[in-house]
Amino acid sequence: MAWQNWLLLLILLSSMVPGLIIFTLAESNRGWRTALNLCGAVVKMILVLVMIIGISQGQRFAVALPLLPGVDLVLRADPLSALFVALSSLLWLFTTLYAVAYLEDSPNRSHFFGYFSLCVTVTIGIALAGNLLTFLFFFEMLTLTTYPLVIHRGTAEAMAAGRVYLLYTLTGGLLLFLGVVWLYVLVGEVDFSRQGLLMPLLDGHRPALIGIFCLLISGVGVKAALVPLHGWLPRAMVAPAPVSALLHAVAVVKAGAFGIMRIVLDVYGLPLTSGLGLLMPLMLVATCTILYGSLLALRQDNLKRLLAYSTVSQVSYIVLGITIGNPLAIMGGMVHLIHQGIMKITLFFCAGNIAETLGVHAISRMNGVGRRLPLTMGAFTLAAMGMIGLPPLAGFVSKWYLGLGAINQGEGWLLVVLVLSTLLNAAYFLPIIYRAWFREQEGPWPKDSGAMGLWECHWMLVVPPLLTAAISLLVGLLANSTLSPLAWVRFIVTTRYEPW
Amino acid sequence: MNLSPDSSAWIIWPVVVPLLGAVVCFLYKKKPRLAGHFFAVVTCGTSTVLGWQVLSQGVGRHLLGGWSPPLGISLRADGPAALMVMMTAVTGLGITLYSGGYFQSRLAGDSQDHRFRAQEQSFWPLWLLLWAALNGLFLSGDIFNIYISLELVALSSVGLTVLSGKPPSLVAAMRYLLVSLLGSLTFLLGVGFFYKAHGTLELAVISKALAPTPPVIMALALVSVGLMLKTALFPFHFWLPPAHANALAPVSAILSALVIKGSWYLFYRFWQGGGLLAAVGIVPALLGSVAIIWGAFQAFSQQRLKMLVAYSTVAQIGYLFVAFPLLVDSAGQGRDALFYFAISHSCAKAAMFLAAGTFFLQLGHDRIRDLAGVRQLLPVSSFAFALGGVSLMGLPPSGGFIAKYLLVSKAISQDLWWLALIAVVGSGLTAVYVFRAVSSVLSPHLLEERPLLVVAASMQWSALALALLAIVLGIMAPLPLALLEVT
Amino acid sequence: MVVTAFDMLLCLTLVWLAWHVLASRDLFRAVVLFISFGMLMALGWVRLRAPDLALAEAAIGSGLTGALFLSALRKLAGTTKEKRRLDRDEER
Amino acid sequence: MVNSGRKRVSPAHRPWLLLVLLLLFFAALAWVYLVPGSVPGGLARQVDASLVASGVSSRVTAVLLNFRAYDTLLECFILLLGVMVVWSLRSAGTTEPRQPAVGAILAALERLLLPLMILVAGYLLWAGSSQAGGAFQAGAILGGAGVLLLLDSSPFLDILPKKALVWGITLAPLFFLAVGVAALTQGRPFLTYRFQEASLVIVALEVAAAFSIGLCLATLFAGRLPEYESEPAQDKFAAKRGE
Amino acid sequence: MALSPSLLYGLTGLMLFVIGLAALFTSPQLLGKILAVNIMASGIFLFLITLAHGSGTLIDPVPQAMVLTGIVVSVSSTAVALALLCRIEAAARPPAHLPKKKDEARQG
Repeated sequence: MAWQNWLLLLILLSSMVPGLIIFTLAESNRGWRTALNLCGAVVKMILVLVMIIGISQGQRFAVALPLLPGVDLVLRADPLSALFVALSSLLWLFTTLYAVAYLEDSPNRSHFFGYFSLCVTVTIGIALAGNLLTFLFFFEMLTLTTYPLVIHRGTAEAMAAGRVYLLYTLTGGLLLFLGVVWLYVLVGEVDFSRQGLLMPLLDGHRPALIGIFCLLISGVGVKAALVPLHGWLPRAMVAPAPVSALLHAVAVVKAGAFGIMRIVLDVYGLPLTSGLGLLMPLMLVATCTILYGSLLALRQDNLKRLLAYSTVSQVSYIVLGITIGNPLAIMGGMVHLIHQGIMKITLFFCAGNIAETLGVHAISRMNGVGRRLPLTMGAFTLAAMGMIGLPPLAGFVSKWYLGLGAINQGEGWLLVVLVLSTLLNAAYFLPIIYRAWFREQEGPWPKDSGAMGLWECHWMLVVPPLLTAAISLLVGLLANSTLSPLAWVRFIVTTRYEPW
Repeated sequence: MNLSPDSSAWIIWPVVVPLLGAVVCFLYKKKPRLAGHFFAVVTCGTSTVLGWQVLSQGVGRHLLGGWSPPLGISLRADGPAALMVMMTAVTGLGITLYSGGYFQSRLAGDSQDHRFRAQEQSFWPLWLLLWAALNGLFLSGDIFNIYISLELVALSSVGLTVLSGKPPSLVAAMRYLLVSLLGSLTFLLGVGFFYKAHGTLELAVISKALAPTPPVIMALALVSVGLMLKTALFPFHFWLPPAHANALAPVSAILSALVIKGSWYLFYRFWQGGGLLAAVGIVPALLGSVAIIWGAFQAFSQQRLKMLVAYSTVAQIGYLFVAFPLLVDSAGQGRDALFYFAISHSCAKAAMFLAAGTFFLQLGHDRIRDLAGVRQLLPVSSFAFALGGVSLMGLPPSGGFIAKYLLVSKAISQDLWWLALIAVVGSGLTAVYVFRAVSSVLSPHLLEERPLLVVAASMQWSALALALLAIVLGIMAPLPLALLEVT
Repeated sequence: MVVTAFDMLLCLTLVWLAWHVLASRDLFRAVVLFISFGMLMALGWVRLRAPDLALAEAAIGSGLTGALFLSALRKLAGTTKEKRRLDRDEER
Repeated sequence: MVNSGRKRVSPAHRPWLLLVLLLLFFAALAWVYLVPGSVPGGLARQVDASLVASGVSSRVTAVLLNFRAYDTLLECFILLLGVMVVWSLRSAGTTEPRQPAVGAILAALERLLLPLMILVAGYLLWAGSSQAGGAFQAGAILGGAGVLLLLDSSPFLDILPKKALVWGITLAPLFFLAVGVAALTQGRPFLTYRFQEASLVIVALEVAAAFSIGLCLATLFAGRLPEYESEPAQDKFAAKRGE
Repeated sequence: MALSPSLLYGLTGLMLFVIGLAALFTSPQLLGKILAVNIMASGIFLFLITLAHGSGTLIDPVPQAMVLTGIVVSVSSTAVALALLCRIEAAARPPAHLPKKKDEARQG
């Protein structure tokens, strides 16, 4: 096997092996645990960089393992998977840093970091999956590895949230499973690299194709938190902040959105999907989700719940971009995968900081937080502005391309949706920012861990959000440079999805 | 009589070695554990040789006494048989290692020295004898010989069940014994009708020539009912949960992982010919479907972990039967699904019962509600339990996933939608009850109770090894499937 | 070979005995009937030209099994008697 | 199956339903049994054809100890298994006081019968190779003799050294295995006898089987594991309280 | 069809099997159930033996050998069942020394 093949396995192993070792470490063995985590994250970053450079130079990375006669487990790195891999591994690095400080004194850290690493491994697996069965394989594993993280606190509320999470995701998994198997029975191996595989079935198997599509989309839609399958996401907020960050920005929700991309773009292909008349319903679901999520976010007083509903809304931009179905819109959707991840993780880091340092969870108690935690709130503000879509931040870029695509496609009404959603975003984010910076503090904080030297709190809690906020600024400012996510997305779209 | 040199001795060794081991353990009471381990390892080795021979050289036949059937008895080692022998060997080795630690821990931790020692002295010969009988069952090519092997299996299982000596286990064992005897006798009557119809006891001839004449149908019905009784297929499942749940930890694992597979395998053997499958294959499938649903509901409503796992066996037995209509065509995927369910259930269930037994030994109870926090005490066992659960649920990567995939895809390709749905719904229900237990086991509570004794490391790690094997089966399917192809 | 009256009688007696063995509430009576059932079975084996079996049945099927049942019965009677005694004790 | 612990459901009409079902079942069995079909005729001819090669002239013995000797081997193990289970049940249970229940008549009978029984057993064993009789019957008679002794509360099983008893019980299984493995080591299938040795081996097997079967049957009847006779009886209750 | 003795005995055997089956389900006592199993076994043995008379005058020794084996198997399982039964009864019996303790308590 050439090194290209090993590379993908190494990328998986670089987080899996540390994870497995961490399970065996004693609780008190903080040094080794942190070192292993960070080493794994850095090594993974380097490997991913190598891979991305390789892909841009036209190298092929693939490895296959026979699973069953006629069915292989395939890992393959195409530009789209590289996009997701890059996002996951970068954010994993930050989240690890953050989590080390965040969980400083809480119990069961070995378990936490073990599952954390496995979770990232599985997410990378989803990204690198080369066919539908491999995708399913890792997609189901994601449920298993995130469940212990969701119930990490072990409170009754956390256990209940875990149950709801399982109920939703496992049911989704079963639907997805049924769809995948059905499709495999119809056509055999469903490889992502074979475009137009299902086209010949359009005549004879129309109902079957529609049925399979519904099964597949509802299966991954649960994780992508499409309305009405989103119920688990706000509840899962009871998990520790790094877990929320992971669920929303890196792994679960993103895996769902990524899955929808794969299914619509690679399995069915846009021509077939629109030929079956399925793009429009999906687009409607996405718009509903965008508006509904924002509306619900308006009503929340708990900061993390607000962020959760915001995620519900924002992730559907990705779906919307795909379903508009024109290259510009696809670019907007795809790049939002990255942009939303970076911004949302910043917001969760900040929310975690506020909760951890000051014990503040409710928005109504946030008056004056900006004075006490200026850096944190600065990052928060930047990310929130990005979410709203203020130029030149990341969110603006996504929305711009979505809008352009919608106009090009002749779906002008979508602009109304976009504007409406932007207004809603502003309506729930701006009050927070206003309270934090411009209102006076009311009474003492529920607790205050105190400043640490130069920093307003533990430096490892502040640096990650600052970095991600900076990145969200940079990707917006430098969107037109050759190194930006947008450039990569343009590369993907022009090489794969333009021709049709 | 054929006296030319015979090169098929490898077929009989997996039967002879544990038989010999049973006698040695029976005679050598001073260190039965040592002898037990030794013979278990050797049996495992000979079983591996058998598997390897079948894989590399194809079907083997051993004519006992040099007499060829129908006069004599032949052993036949083909792919399915070899796979079952291998399954027994691997699971059996894990259980053996666990048992060593189990008895050691109990002897070290309690003053009930004499009672535990007696238990252990009885355990090893019975277990090895059971192992031999199972191997004999898998390999036997003669239906009367199968009857005797079935009786050996039944009696030694009962002997193992009563070892714990507690009244509930005694009553359960009695019920088990009576059901087993009823099953054996029904089977024997069927054997009689087969002999009347075909004039031979050779299984290969009988299962090939399943012409639907009245005696054959009656014989097949009797044999099937007898075997269903022994396998505890719904509605014959009533005896299983108390018997499996109240036994000693390694015994529960043996019964649930291995013993029911013996009679199930025979059921497959009798039906594999396919002639009657198209007509009545639906019957075991329907019973299996009900078993899946019913067992899952029962498992969910249990308060004790071992009862939950035992009812899960009832449900999983349903899976072993639900795929019978898929055996009709010769493509073999239905068979693959069946056997994959069997082997992955064997590893997973053994791991779960062993882990549950460790919890029980450590805490003195297995109430699911009060298990929260056991993870801190027994991290490895808890992990093993959870991994076993993953395989039962059919989530990737696990043997259960492969089996579910094979089953559902075969069902869809034959347009048996209800079957595919049952399998999917069943695995959802499995997830519900498995997570009920797993969330308790893995919950990060702090445990208040003090551990009763120190459990041996081998108890924890053998369970984990079996659970990991159930997981590994999910990515090395080509090997067992290649073995199954040898027929 | 033709069916003789003896065969008829024997078969009827066997069925009759079996019925009474199993219908009898008195276990001791049932066991005694079972032993005689075994003896008659041995006769049946002879009629069916299976003297080997007749011997085995007489010795094992009826003799030993019967002895096993009788001894079990005795032990059970012992336990029930003791139980009754203990119950009485408790009532007092 | 076991009624204890199960509710009795309406005992008034259940038996009738059951009766009807069972009668139907019997009718089905009888019909299938009586339906004339092609009768393949069993294996009588094959047995006769190979009888000379088997080394014995009794056809049943030939089947039991040569053609289907593997069955007989497993059967010996079933007896051994029975002893194991009974012993394990008894060892953990209480020990019953032995009650000498038989009087003078039986003692007289015993004096008369015992030698006779042993004689008959020997005869059966010897006769087995050519006519009715053989290891099982002889073993059964021996077992019966043992039971008689036990009934008279003869402690012969206790007097017998434990080792001897255990070895005696395992004699037949071990011998069978040895014969089988010997064949394997000489490159023949399991339990194959060379023609010139067949009679001898079969007779030896028969003697061993008769002996072991007799001992097993007597032990099954006695039920006790001698070793635990002296154990204190409250052991079990102590265990119970501990639970 | 003329009823030959072997058929007669075969039917008897089947009848015994069915009677045993009935008793196995209905018998209220465990000992009765064990007896029922034995009767069922006897019935099957009778049925098996009649198969030896299937064709002509030659008697097939294989069913005879089967029954012989079956008898031994049956006695072995009966012994186990009875030992188990005694054990269950013994376990259900209250421990012999507990009432004594009660007496002591009463005195004290």
